[in-house]
Amino acid sequence: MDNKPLVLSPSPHLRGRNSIKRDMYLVILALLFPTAGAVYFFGLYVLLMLAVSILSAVLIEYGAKMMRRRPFRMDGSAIVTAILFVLVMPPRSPLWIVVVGSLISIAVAKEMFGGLGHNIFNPALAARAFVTVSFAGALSHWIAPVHSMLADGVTTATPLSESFTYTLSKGELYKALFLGNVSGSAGETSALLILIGGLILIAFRLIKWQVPVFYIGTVALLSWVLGKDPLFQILAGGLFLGAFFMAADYVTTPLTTRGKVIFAVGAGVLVTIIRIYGSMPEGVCYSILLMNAFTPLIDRHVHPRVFGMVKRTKKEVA
Amino acid sequence: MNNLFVVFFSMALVNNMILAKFLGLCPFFGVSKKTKSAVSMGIAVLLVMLISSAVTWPIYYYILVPYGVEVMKTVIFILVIASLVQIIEMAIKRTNVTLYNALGIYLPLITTNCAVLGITFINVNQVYSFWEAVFAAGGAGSGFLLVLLIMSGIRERLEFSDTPKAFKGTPIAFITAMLLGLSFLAFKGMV
Amino acid sequence: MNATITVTILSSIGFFAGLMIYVASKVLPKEDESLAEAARVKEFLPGADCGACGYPGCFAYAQAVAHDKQVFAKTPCPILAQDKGGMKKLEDYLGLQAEVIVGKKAVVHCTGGSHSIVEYTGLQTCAAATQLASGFNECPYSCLALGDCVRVCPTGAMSIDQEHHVAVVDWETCIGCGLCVTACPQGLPELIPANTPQYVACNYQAKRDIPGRKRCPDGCIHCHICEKVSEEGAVTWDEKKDLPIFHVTQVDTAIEKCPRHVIRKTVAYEEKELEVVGSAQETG
Amino acid sequence: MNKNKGFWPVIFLTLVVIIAIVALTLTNGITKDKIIQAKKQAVADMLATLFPHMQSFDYDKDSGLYTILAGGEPIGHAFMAKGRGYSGAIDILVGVKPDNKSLQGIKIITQQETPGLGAKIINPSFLDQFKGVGINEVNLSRNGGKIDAITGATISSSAVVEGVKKAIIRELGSQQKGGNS
Amino acid sequence: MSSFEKNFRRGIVRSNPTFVLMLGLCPTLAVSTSLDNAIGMTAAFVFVLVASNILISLIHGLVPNKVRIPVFIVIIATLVSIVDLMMQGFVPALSKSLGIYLPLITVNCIVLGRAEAFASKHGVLDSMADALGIGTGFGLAILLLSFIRQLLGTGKLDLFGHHLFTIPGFSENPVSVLMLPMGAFLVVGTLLALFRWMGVTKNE
Amino acid sequence: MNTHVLEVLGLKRPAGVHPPSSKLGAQTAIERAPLPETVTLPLQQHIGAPAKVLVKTGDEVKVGQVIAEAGGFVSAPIHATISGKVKQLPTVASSVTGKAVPGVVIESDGQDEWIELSPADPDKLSPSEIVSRIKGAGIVGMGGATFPSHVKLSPPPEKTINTVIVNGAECEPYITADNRLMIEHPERVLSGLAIVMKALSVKRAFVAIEDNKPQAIAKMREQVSQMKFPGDVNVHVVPRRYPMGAEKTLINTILGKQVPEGGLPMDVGALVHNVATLAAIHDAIVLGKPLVERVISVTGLVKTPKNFLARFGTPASALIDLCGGSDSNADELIFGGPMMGIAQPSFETAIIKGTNCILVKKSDLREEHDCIRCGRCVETCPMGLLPLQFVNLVKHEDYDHLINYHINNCVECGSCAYGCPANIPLVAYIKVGKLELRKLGVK
Ligand SMILES: Cc1cc2nc3c(=O)[nH]c(=O)nc-3n(C[C@H](O)[C@H](O)[C@H](O)COP(=O)(O)O)c2cc1C
Ligand SMILES: Cc1cc2nc3c(=O)[nH]c(=O)nc-3n(C[C@H](O)[C@H](O)[C@H](O)COP(=O)(O)O)c2cc1C
Ligand SMILES: Cc1cc2nc3c(=O)[nH]c(=O)nc-3n(C[C@H](O)[C@H](O)[C@H](O)COP(=O)(O)O)c2cc1C
Ligand SMILES: Cc1cc2nc3c(=O)[nH]c(=O)nc-3n(C[C@H](O)[C@H](O)[C@H](O)CO)c2cc1C
Ligand code: SF4
Ligand code: SF4
Ligand code: SF4
Ligand code: SF4
Ligand code: FES
Repeated sequence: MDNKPLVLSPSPHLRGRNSIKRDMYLVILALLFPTAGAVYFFGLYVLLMLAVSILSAVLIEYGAKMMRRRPFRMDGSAIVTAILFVLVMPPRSPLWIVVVGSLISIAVAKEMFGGLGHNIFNPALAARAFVTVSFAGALSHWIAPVHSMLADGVTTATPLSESFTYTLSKGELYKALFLGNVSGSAGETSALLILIGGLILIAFRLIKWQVPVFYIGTVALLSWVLGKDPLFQILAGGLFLGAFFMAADYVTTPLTTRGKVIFAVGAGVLVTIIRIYGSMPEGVCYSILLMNAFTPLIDRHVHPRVFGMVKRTKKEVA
Repeated sequence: MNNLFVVFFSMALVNNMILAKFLGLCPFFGVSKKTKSAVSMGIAVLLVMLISSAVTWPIYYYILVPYGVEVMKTVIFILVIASLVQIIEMAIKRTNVTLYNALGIYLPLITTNCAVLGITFINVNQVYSFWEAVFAAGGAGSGFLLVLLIMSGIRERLEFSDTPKAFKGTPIAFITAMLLGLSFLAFKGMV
Repeated sequence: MNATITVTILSSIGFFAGLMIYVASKVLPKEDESLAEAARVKEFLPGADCGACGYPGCFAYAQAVAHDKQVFAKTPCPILAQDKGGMKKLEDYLGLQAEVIVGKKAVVHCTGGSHSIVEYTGLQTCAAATQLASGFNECPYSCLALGDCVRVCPTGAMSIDQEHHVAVVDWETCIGCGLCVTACPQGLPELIPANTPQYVACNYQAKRDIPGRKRCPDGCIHCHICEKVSEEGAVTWDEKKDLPIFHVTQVDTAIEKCPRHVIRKTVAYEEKELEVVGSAQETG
Repeated sequence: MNKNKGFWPVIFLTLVVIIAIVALTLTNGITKDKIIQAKKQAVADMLATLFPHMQSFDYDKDSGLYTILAGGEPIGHAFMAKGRGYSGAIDILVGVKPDNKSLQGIKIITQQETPGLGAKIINPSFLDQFKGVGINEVNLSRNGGKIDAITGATISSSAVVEGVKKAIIRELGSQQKGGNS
Repeated sequence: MSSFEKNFRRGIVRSNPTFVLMLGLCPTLAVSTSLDNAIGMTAAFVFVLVASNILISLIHGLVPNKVRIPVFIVIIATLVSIVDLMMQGFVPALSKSLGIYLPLITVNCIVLGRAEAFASKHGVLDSMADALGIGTGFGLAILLLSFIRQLLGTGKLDLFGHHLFTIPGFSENPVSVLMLPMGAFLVVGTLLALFRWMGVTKNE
Repeated sequence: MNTHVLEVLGLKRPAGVHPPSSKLGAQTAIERAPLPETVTLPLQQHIGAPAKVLVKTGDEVKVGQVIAEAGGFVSAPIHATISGKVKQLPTVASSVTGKAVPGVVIESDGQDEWIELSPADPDKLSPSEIVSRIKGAGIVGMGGATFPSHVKLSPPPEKTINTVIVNGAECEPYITADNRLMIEHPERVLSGLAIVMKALSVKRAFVAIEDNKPQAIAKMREQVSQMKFPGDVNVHVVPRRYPMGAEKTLINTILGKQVPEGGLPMDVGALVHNVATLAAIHDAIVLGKPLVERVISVTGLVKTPKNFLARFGTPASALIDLCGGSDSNADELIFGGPMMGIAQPSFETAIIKGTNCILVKKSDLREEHDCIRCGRCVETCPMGLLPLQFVNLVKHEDYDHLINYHINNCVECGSCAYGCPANIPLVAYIKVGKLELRKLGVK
């Protein structure tokens, strides 16, 4: 036993089973629910979009890493981004736009900033914002869910759009919104499926429950204060998807739980303001991007309470 | 009162000087590396904008317009701004060195900051009343400060990032500005 | 007629603007001169902010010089000192002559002879390695060759000899700033006067630990032969470290007689005396 | 004399300003008429797109109403309208037939709508719908009018329609109020 | 190389105002949505820069220190106003599309910067060379930008009302965000990195 | 249970981690290790000034004889751990800091001849006599930090200590030495506690044991009820969570008080001692024995994990051989537990006063990725720090700012690195940061 040189490594010599790969594949697992919903409601074309998105995202990441002479790792983060990008796009988006989206999300929003962990803005949402502004014309076709048992009750307009009308009772409308029987972005319509995915993330301690709760809660409360139907406001549009999957992205949100709560409340306020006063029908994407921009400032000022500092500060003040 | 608020809000967020109006870009990229200097610069710009708007408005409406020499507005406005900035700089430099180090060194840059002359032109083009002009300047200045602050926070974090070499520094700041601009689209139509 | 009025009124705005500046410059107190002087002095400095002068940066040094010119005379900026023309300019500006002092250069007291006995897998910096069992070589005083010194060296004088796994200094480019001395967790680099012809390339500090010496095939074995064969005072003994100290006297016999051949010649050995101007400041 | 001493800087600055003002006054003298003419020409060009047979026009500053003349006869009226679009104000020129009962047509003067979406309001396919529409029938079809909104750009479409409607009421419904844009 | 040539060349690549000095960004980015604007802006800018550099290098010996900046800026503003009036009179459409960015040349950091840094320390000929060089650098940069933005942002290329070129298939769905401010940031940021990558300009 | 609910609700920060406890030797009784042939005794086995050597090569020494005297107040003497002849005075690498320190090598004569011991009745000793006997016996903290015990027992007059906490948490995985000691010798531990309580005239004490050691809890409870303490002594069961045994965490868990940053337990009126230290104090006073041996677990990839009572200076290889040798996969030797223990360069490294465990294991080397800002390190840090920020700052050599992030508050517990999905060796960065900060002269 003396011949082999011993390994000299720093402590701790024991590591947990967390790994980036594990985190990302768990997110993908959670995303399977809303993704399945997207395919069920909007048809197999969504599957095509997913394939194109994932493939192009991975290839672009590979290319970027090669150009930067950095090791390429299949850590799954590009796949998460690619799936989320498809889920926030209209279900009949042209495939070339999906490729452009991958280019923006992976090449611009992620690799230009340094790759996984260094990006400031949520790549999937940055790409969505970019393509919707750029190709607004090509992306304004919304379709009704193909399997909708209630399809004749709602128009093809998305629930938050001005032209949305419905002939259902309120209760039926809520049910349609909760199950996902309305038109909208591919993966955002079914609050139920997103909730299942979100609970998986919470159960594996990947995200903090505070983020979705404060985000959705703020929207409900503020909408109610401003005289809107709070239940409708939280179920319609992409709020659930944003709250569970995007406002909880590690990289682009604050580090501490208190910071995350500030982020969530800020995003909630912004969504409501954008929906009510802005010309955008929906504000989830922009609210998260805006709060992403504030994240470094939040992190700078919101630190955990340092052990043993409570008394010190009081003394210093006195 | 309500209208004043709208003018302020519109200038700060919707028509943000940097992201929507393309004014004051040089200091935006030049002075946003550190939060401390960004805040100082932002405050200095805000102050100069307020004072310049308050001074140029009466000059325009009580001198230039009555004599029909609106064409002189560029010359007169910039003369007033340049002199003002110089006086303020001198005053700070000689009375309070700490304040000068924190704020004063940015003052000379402000003379050549398009945002300041820009806001006086905007006041004239939009036919703002005196108070509207002042609130517009306050909004524009606050919007400038806000975006500068956000940018500096981001750039401080990017310091620690593995940004590709060719993108380090200003190029990635431009890319960030693009994404920031996209996010600020959220405020579109809100006035 | 109308034109005259407008011209008058508008130029009075110009006049008023000028007047305000004038009044302001008269009314306000005078500005602090020393800051401006420091800024002027700084113009002459190399701007490397290396701290070799003993001040945190070039501007701090400039302030000190502006405050008291003798600071420059006594401890001229060591980097500027390498540049005769630049030196002259600042001397002329300040109207004085800087003292000519023999500068210092760094040497690394290790031959790299000790081998690694474990597989080190921690952070690849010397500082991190010393946090675990004095690094990973058999000799606990040895150079770890992970280059902390290389990273801090402002002129690129320090490099790692990949063959021998030891840091080496290029005296032509070393400016004697001493940053490597502070950076090295093993305490291997040392600043010595630039006219010293030789140094001992070992840092094994055990007193008479002869068996321990087997750990390195090259290292000093504390035999004192160099001291014995050299003239009185040419070699002194560092009792604390149990190692010889060489001075400006050239000790050829010692170099020859050293059983481990661990006394290394410097550039000054060949050139007899290197003409260097520099700082006498002790650094580190 | 030391150029930095005493009152000289003030005098110098004043002199420079005087020279500047004189230079500008001279330039202004040269360009003044040109500019006025250029502005008039621009208006004429603008009006001519709606009234191809126009020969000259009159402008009433108080009401903001242009009267289009051909051979001395009025062949229609025009006025400016403003709508609040998706991303800011939309300036519209509205032309009405001489009887003031129906539209000659409209033209978008400035707009910042989203390209590919709201910006389609400048396309003939949208604008041509306004030709000959009665002044009381200007409305989006979903509100019972004759104008079909651009799909996906309801905000921009209705901004144009509402702007035109408001201007019609202002200019024709009760012509006493003056305003300009 | 004559000093004229040296001063002229410097502004084009080594001290390119847009890509190296990062000055005068506002007009560059704001009006680079079409080639027309770029050309108009360059013309106005070069005129102001050259004329002010010449004037300032002529009088800098006389200018008292205290009012240096106000004097320089009044001279520049006058020149700008003259250009502005001329454009309004003779090319009204261009004047309209340049909007407030034309009078804002007054405070363009490059103009005052050159006045301060160069013209006030050099002779007339060198100052002129410097101005021409910087002006050319500015012109090239803004033309490049507007070329890229117009081509990719609209899918076609127009010059003073003449249609030059359409990318088939692309013009229905151009990257219209490039015509917005964000697009300019993206293009400039990418170009900056590209120039560094190619070694034209230095890394930070 | 209650705290667990709060933690799940996120209302209480569940600092710390739950590594698998792997207490392999928990059921193996302590075994006396045979005398080694030679011992290597570094002259610095404690925090503070190194001891000064008193012997020369060739000197004959007996067990318990002082071979090096304390080099200052914060220092401790070193005693010979076997009888025999001083063979060499070499330089050895400290198994804690790795720094080269002087050492003494003694060759055994096989006799195990002791010096004359001077037992005493603690009830008859004054507090100062107790402290000076503890000092003379060379007792240092055996929980790992090796801080000289007599210093802890001599608080400055302005501080009052009102609670003694007996640290039997043993929160690190694998280690079983304290557990066995509490099961087999509860009376020595509690007698030591009584002595300490007397020395400081403290009336209250807690024996803290993690809830995964039911046997030890039962034994200690039984012993507490048998002994008649003048004060109030309680066995306090603490939840199993690493680093429960760190004294600041322990004080906070039991007393609900936070030791101020940069402060000492005595600032909140507490004194924490490891169970082994207390047993050694009992031996020193009641039996008059200086500190020459300790209970040590040898565990991990050895054939049969065991607990030994071994003399200081015994090479690790000798103890590993007693366990039937190590697995051929093993390529890492650690003194201490897997979380805070220190990797040793050679199997010949000798155990010292602070070595509570010899862990043989297979290295688990992982490629370091970039931080993905998951916040786990922040969440698990028991000291409420931002560990990832230390990494950023150290990587960019921005050492000045480390102090703003309270780097010196870090106890190097390794919780942050344990859970980091990017496999960043955070503790290594932190150590470098602290080193550089010391260089800058910041305390
Ligand atoms: C980036 C973006 C740009 C848009 N631009 C416009 C626009 O210029 N004009 C417009 O009317 N709607 C625009 N919309 C769509 C509106 O937000 C809204 O969905 C639409 O006007 C509702 O009308 P619809 O019932 O025809 O869908 C845009 C949407 C997005 C996301
Ligand atoms: C520099 C230093 C000074 C100390 N001084 C005292 C002291 O005066 N009194 C005391 O009770 N403990 C003192 N301690 C010991 C600590 O309270 C603590 O028990 C020791 O550092 C080991 O704890 P740990 O293993 O949790 O790190 C000191 C420790 C250090 C490092
Ligand atoms: C992260 C960490 C974990 C610790 N775990 C234990 C432990 O499980 N048991 C223990 O007795 N001491 C442990 N210690 C040491 C204690 O903090 C403290 O130093 C010791 O209990 C003091 O007693 P001593 O001076 O008798 O050694 C730990 C220290 C740290 C920093
Ligand atoms: C909980 C969680 C949420 C994530 N959410 C997103 C997301 O909203 N958008 C995205 O592009 N990537 C997301 N990712 C993937 C990854 O973090 C992201 O690509 C990084 O921002 C890239 O640096 C997520 C990952 C995790 C673990
Ligand atoms: S760091 Fe060392 S080798 Fe480099 S210049 Fe300074 S003294 Fe010389
Ligand atoms: S000399 Fe010191 S710092 Fe340099 S490589 Fe060797 S051990 Fe590292
Ligand atoms: S920062 Fe220090 S105290 Fe906090 S978890 Fe990491 S090692 Fe432990
Ligand atoms: S645990 Fe690791 S990846 Fe997560 S924030 Fe901390 S350092 Fe970064
Ligand atoms: S051109 Fe420099 S700030 Fe606008």
